Amino acid sequence: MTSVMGAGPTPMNRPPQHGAPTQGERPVEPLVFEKSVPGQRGVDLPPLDVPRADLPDGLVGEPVAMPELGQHDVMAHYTHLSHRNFSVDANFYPLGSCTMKHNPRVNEWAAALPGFAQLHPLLDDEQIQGALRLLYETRCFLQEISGFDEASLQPAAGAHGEYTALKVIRAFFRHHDQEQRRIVLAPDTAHGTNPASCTMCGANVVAVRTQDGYTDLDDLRRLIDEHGPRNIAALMITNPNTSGLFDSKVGEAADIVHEAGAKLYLDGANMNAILGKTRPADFGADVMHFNTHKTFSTPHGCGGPGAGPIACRAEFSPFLPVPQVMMADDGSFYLDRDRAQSIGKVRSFIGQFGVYVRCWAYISACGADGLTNVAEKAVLSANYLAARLADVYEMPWFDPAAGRYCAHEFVTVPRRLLDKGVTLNDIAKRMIDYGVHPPTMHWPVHDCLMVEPTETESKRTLDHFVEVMLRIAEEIERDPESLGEAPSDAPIRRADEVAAARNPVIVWEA
Amino acid sequence: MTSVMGAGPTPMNRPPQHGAPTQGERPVEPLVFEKSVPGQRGVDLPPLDVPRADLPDGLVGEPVAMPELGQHDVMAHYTHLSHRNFSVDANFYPLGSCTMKHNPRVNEWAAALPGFAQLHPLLDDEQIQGALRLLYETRCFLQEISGFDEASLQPAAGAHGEYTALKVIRAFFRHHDQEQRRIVLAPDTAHGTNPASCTMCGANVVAVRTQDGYTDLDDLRRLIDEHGPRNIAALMITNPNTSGLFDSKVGEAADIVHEAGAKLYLDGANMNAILGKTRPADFGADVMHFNTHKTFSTPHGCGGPGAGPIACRAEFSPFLPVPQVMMADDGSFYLDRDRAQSIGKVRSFIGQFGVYVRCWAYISACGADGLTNVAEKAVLSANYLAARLADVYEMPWFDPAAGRYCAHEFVTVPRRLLDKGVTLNDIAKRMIDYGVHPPTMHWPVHDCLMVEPTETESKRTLDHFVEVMLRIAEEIERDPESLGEAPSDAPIRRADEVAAARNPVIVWEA
Amino acid sequence: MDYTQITPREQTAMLEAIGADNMEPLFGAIPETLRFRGDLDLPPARSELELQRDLTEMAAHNHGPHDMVCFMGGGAYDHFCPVLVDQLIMRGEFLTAYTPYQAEASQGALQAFFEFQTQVARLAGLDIANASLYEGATAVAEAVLMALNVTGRRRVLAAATLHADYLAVLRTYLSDLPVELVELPADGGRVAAATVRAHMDADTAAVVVQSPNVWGQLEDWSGCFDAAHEFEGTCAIAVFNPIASALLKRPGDCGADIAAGEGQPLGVPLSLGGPYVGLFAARKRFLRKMPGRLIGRTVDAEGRPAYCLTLQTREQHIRGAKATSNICTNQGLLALRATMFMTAMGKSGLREMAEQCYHKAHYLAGRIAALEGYALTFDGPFFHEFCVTCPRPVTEIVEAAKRRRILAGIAPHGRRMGGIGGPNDLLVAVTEKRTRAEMDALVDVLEELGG
Amino acid sequence: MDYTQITPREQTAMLEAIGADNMEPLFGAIPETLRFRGDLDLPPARSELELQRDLTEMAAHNHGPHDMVCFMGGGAYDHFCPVLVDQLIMRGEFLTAYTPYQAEASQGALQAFFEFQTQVARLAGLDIANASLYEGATAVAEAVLMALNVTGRRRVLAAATLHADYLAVLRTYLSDLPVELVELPADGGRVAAATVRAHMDADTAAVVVQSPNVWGQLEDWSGCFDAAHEFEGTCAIAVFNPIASALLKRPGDCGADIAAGEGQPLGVPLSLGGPYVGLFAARKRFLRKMPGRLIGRTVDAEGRPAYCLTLQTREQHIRGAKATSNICTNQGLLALRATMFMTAMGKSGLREMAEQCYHKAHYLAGRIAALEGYALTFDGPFFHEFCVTCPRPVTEIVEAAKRRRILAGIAPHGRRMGGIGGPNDLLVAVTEKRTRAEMDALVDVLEELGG
Ligand SMILES: Cc1ncc(COP(=O)(O)O)c(C=O)c1O
Ligand SMILES: Cc1ncc(COP(=O)(O)O)c(C=O)c1O
Repeated sequence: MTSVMGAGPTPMNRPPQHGAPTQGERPVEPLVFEKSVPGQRGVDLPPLDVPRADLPDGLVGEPVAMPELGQHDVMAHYTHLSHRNFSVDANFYPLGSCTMKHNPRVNEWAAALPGFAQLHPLLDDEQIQGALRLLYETRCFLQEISGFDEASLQPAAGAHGEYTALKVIRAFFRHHDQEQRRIVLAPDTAHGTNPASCTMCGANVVAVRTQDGYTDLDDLRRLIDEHGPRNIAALMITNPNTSGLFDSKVGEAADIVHEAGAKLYLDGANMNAILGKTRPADFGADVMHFNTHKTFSTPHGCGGPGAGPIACRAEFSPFLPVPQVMMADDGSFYLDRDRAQSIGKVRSFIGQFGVYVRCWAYISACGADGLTNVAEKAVLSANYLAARLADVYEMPWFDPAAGRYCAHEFVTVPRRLLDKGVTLNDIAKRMIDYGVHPPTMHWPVHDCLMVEPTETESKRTLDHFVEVMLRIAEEIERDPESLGEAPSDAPIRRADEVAAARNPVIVWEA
Repeated sequence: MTSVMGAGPTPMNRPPQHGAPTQGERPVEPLVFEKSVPGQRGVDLPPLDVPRADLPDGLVGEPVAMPELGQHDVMAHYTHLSHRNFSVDANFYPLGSCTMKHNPRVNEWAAALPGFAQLHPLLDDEQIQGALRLLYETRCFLQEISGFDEASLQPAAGAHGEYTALKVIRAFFRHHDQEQRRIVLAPDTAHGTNPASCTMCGANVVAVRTQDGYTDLDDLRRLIDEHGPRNIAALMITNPNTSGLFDSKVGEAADIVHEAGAKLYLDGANMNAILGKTRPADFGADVMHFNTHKTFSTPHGCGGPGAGPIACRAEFSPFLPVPQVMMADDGSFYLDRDRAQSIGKVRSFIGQFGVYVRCWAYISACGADGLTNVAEKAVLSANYLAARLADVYEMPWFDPAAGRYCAHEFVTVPRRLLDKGVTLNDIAKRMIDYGVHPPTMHWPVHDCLMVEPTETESKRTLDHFVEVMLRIAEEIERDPESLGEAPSDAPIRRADEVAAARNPVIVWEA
Repeated sequence: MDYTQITPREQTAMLEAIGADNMEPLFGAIPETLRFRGDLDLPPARSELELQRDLTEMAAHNHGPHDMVCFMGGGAYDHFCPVLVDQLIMRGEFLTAYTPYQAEASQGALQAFFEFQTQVARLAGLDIANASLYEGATAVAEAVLMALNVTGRRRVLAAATLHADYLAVLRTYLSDLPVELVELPADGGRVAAATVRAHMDADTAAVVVQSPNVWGQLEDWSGCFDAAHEFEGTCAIAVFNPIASALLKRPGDCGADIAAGEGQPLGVPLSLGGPYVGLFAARKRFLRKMPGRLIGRTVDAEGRPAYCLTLQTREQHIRGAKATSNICTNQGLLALRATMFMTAMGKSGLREMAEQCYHKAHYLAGRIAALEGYALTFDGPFFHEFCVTCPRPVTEIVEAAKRRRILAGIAPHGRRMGGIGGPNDLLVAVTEKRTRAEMDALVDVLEELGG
Repeated sequence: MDYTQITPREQTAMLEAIGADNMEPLFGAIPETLRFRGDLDLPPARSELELQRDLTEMAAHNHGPHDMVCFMGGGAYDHFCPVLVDQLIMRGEFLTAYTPYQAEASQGALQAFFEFQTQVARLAGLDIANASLYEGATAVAEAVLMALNVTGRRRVLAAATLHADYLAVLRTYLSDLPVELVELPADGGRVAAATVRAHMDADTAAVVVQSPNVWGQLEDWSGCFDAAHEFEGTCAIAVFNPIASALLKRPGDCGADIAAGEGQPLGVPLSLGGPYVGLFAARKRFLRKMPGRLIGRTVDAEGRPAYCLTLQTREQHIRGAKATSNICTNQGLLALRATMFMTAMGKSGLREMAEQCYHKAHYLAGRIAALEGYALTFDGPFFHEFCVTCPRPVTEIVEAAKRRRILAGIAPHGRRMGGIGGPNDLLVAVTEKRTRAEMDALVDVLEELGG
């Protein structure tokens, strides 16, 4: 890029280059299996210091064909792979709905402390008082932030939180002799996990129409009528919703749902936009999940681990999964495993403990004012980007002049650019050439980009992104076909995803 | 590269790419000072919990103009810089004389243990028994490996070891009323630190001719005669020498030197080639230094830290620098700071402790057989590369048919290729395009490359290097001018080093 | 420190670009009645130094395998992990990336996951594997759901010797579905093939057997799965331990159709039970019914090998309510960790690790069984964990060992293991990390309390 | 494990390519008489797990700031360092690279060192700085050597209040050279400008004054250096502490020509005294006489900013015996560490750190001075370290504090500090890490032993 652009925030981490560029060839990193040399080994073990026992007759197998690499080649291999990956650390990563914020390294340090990382999950409560305190305080933090009375740290991710919460809601209704409440309503823009979670607990999901980005309350009323109020278990919403808008009518929606005797479930994926500004319990939700890997900065790790703790009103308390972390009257902590009405266990042991260490550290670093500032800067950054790009990238629901702002993310359907003959994919892949990770695509509507900058990027980075997007728009004006070639400066050219699905190769066969 | 080449060992760590490749522009990473935004800050401190004291009149300065960056931008900045650096982890790095071997990560883990990394240097000996044991054992290891009676861990690097050892030799002679021994002989191919170290301790260095890569013993005799045996302090040699050859006549050289009443100093930079195969004390040396960052795998860290411990015969013991780590009769360890004849201190505190943790771990991992295998594989790898390349890259001193092998490294003066109109620099810079770090250049002779593969590279990597070198040779045959453009696939094109020296800019000024 | 970077002056400029006078309008969509106007009741913000202090302090209030000798297992094992794995996994390019939706920007993660899938499939002895599930218990539950889905049947037979938590989670997962879960009773710590046969019928979707099982005993997978397959289409689900697979016959070798298990032994820190990583492998015919992410190998526009997410039409974000699972975020970083671990240990390293577990466990079992008053609870073959019946309540033994800084094992009698054992039962696990001296020290403790 | 990767089969193939039957010919140049044919007497090779065990065990036999409260200074200080520095510095691209000889393959290191040079020059208040020397003492010695070299004179005045090790090293470095080293006596813990003046002559190459000095006292740099400059050409050498520079007047502000110092306070672990990093800055006119590596900013063939090693003709590998220093390998990784530390703390962070050191040290000094029997040994200004004269031998006090897990300070009476103080003197350092409660606990110990 020119010096102005080059002076941008993620200007370049062009690394050690390999290959023969004059031939226009791009090197390939072979698989560990291809690099394998019989007899090599990366790490050794101490000599066996006990006699060998007889191996059990008929039960012994052949050594498994794992790779055979020396230690240096192992280091080199995964170092090379790391160089073939975009990340928050090295790239602007505005993946909408995913809240790709900065991951403080002190949190990693904490989770790796031997006194945390090396605890066996079946230790006695008295041996893990420090860990239980951390879990208990995290539980309290989440209750305070959500305004709810109770929280459970069991679920392993957001989708698992949805599932757990729906189980809890069903248990609640069963307990109240309303087992027939099997229908869950969810907007047609809901995240895919919402309906999928319903299915997994035997609920039937029915889509509510959205209009202008918002849940259509008339349709909601209509559907409740149609299916019968007594059959509705819950409405699952996301707020701010998946169009990046805070739904002002959420209170009304809650009333409608409650009138039907059903519950309002909040998918808390977008909590980053409202921390300290409004609390789910205050706007009428009954149960929710958090995504710690979004809101509370636990690293995304190429797709997990996250955690999906749920929070809820007291009425659901008896039904929460076991174990629950508790404080005893003497100030000590324990795991309550005996809860007669509990839905039971939703995973082994006691949850994503290592993730909660990071979550605790993050919330503790921010404090109340910090969390509020997080929401403000997240919303500010998204609106700033939207305002600077709206002339070129159309945004159906963003109109500051009319007082219509976005929350922490915005959606653009760049129709004018697409009409020049490029695809949304072309635009996304071109962003890769500029070192920017493409936003979320085609959701909540077709042909859209959903852009979430988060609060931890500097203005310099945001400005750089604007320049990149404007430059891509210019390129489309000038030479739309060239975008079909993108990316031209990535480890690979465009991957053939159609071929991958047509003839799936899921494991390596030499 | 083609799939064969791409299947090489360091095929590609092309990373997140930034910039606008279609314009052929390459992004620039601004300095932290350029990224600075007033008011930003990367890390916070606890609130001050004591009253403020008056600041001293007239002594207080203005805040210093350090960069101002938020935490995320700090992470991004140095992550980007790391992507602009070749390393052993990601690249073949056959830098001759530098022994760029694999750096085991367990050694880093060890050095970072709080019980090592957080020790204050002025703690009492009884508080640091573990650390002193480690130092004492390291001292013993080095004595055993060299065959010497004594070792000192004080010197901070190889050059510092040379300096320290020369001081010790001078103190020895002073003690024996031979202060006039001020002349140090060294081959004309000696590493630059050898003469520079002589100067620093007030010795005069005189160059001995080398012939066919070896020290010319006739010239040695002549010079001793010329300057008078009683004025000679030492002969400084490197063996295997800086031409990558073990000098078979080292015993004879030792005899000549000893006959003159002088001492034989061994620059141990090339110990990797002879570990367990021959010991400096056995071949007549009196004093030597090790480079832990070469032979014992302490990481090179972009140029240090290393350590340059010295080993010597018992006669030098009284003169070694303080402190010396000792074992008491009761098996406890202590630092001996009272040595009347010691040359004194050569650095503050007690040396490069953290480096010795790694050194100890490395030697402990290898054991005796391992160290011998290190030497064997280092020598095997160098000879293999030499044999495969010798047809195309001429090697003055390598002729296996005549029984002339190299040690752990070899020197090529690729005269035929240079005669096609390329410079040595062109060849070196072209290697960068192939992901290989260029070898040492123009030393020990002009227009040479000195290639040291080390023992930790796989055959796959060695073969890949051969292909790269042959390919470059082909390119030179085909189109020598194109090499003048190299590197074409690095973060920058060729740096203008002449301009840098003509108009030196050593610090940033906005 | 809240890690934001925008200064007040920049905020002003940004608001100007937006056309807002201050921050309030940006939150204008939140009706005033719903606004939270108080201060969240959280502890004051902590600086990094305070975090370091407080977390060090909290960690110091925990005791476990880091400062005691660990013979605890029960589904989470204290294995060796080379330092290079810990260091590689901290690289920001892995730590701070997300699901590799954009293939061209994520080849590193994709290739590593493809390696993971291959390694897991090989350890399971099956054709294919996915890129991870949450952990062992949910992996088993997902396997059962897949079997139900594939067969359209309504009955599931699960060995009573499954890990207590796995059984509990399975109960939860099936509880709101029109499915019957039948527990296969054990006999002498194992489920007999005949028992499976006795419970089979044409509506049986799956038979689930874990080996080593909750008692550490090796089940007769082949026998049980043969019995299952007497009804065509029934899915034989093996719950497996990946370290055991490096030595013993693997699920696929014994006729399993699906294998699920806990990946924690593959270099994942114990970390009080999570985050771990669920392993999931199956025969090829299940490909389009698999839960979770699948990475496929393909080519790029120039024919170079490339990796990408594939068969996403199975997944929630495309298929919604009809998806094969609701899983989205999985356990990527742990899968990467396991990949690096398996690569670093390699073929012979994993084998040796498994052998050492076996020999050491048998050494200790032999010594304990020879003590007066102690006996092995079961007499079947075992891998690295075994149950001992002690001459007195196991709580006393555990307490006595604690005083010598030994974690003697797990009491399967307790709530944490589902209360499956007797009060005098002690479940002891031995990994390659344990030394003979450590084992002898445990024997000494037992001996003192014996007789 | 010796970390080699070549298998026996590969070795055979390689020998064949070389044309050797076995390994012996490759070592044929070593005469048989010189061959070592025995086995090195070293402990048996240790596996990684054994290394982990044994090193953990050795580390457990050490006690210091990691498990006690540290008031020790004396040239090495227990400062805070953010975790991100520890993690970035472990990136293999930095850890496993060497001196950036090849600019195009080393822009990362070069740019970081250029940032380091700029930061160090700014902290010193001088024009230029190099890319590091070994540590503080040799940096001071190199400064003196440079002054001798530049001036061609033969006399050096060094304050007796220099850190004892720095003086000792200086003595070593000058001992074989035709140079006179004169120690400037102190008065009340500081060197008076008049003392400098009294010792000056036309053959004086350099005047070396450290502030804060070995007693923690702030010297009158301006006065001393003015006195030095009364003879034209004499080099005023300031030995400085980089944290103090963030608050107090810097060497350059006080007339220094050269500044040298220990960079350990800038995020470098105490690590029992090393590896540390020597700081070296000077006025522009010394550019071509500087020891050590210098990174220059230049352009590449397309005009883009680029960095490279420059003025290498000063260095040993070009200039040999005439080089400005013999240094080759320096302290690269520690310089990178310091760079990251300074960038992360930033302008306000470094200032606040320095202020906290100052205020906390003065709080503690005030509290101790108020105790019966205790008095500050000197009455000059100080930064974060001060000397207390105690009512009894300081060894007793140090021992008593140890029992409370407090490292009370350093006894300057002892050999380790050159025996400069009285038996009842205690040197106490306070960094931003110390809390009021920790300081009050030390005061309690002193109080109990006082009176
Ligand atoms: C709106 C929304 N809901 C639910 C989820 C699922 O959360 P998880 O991926 O943690 O299972 C996501 C994650 O992307 C989401 O964006
Ligand atoms: C032969 C030789 N001698 C001495 C040295 C100097 O060692 P150091 O860089 O550790 O000071 C080197 C380093 O490159 C060398 O190669």
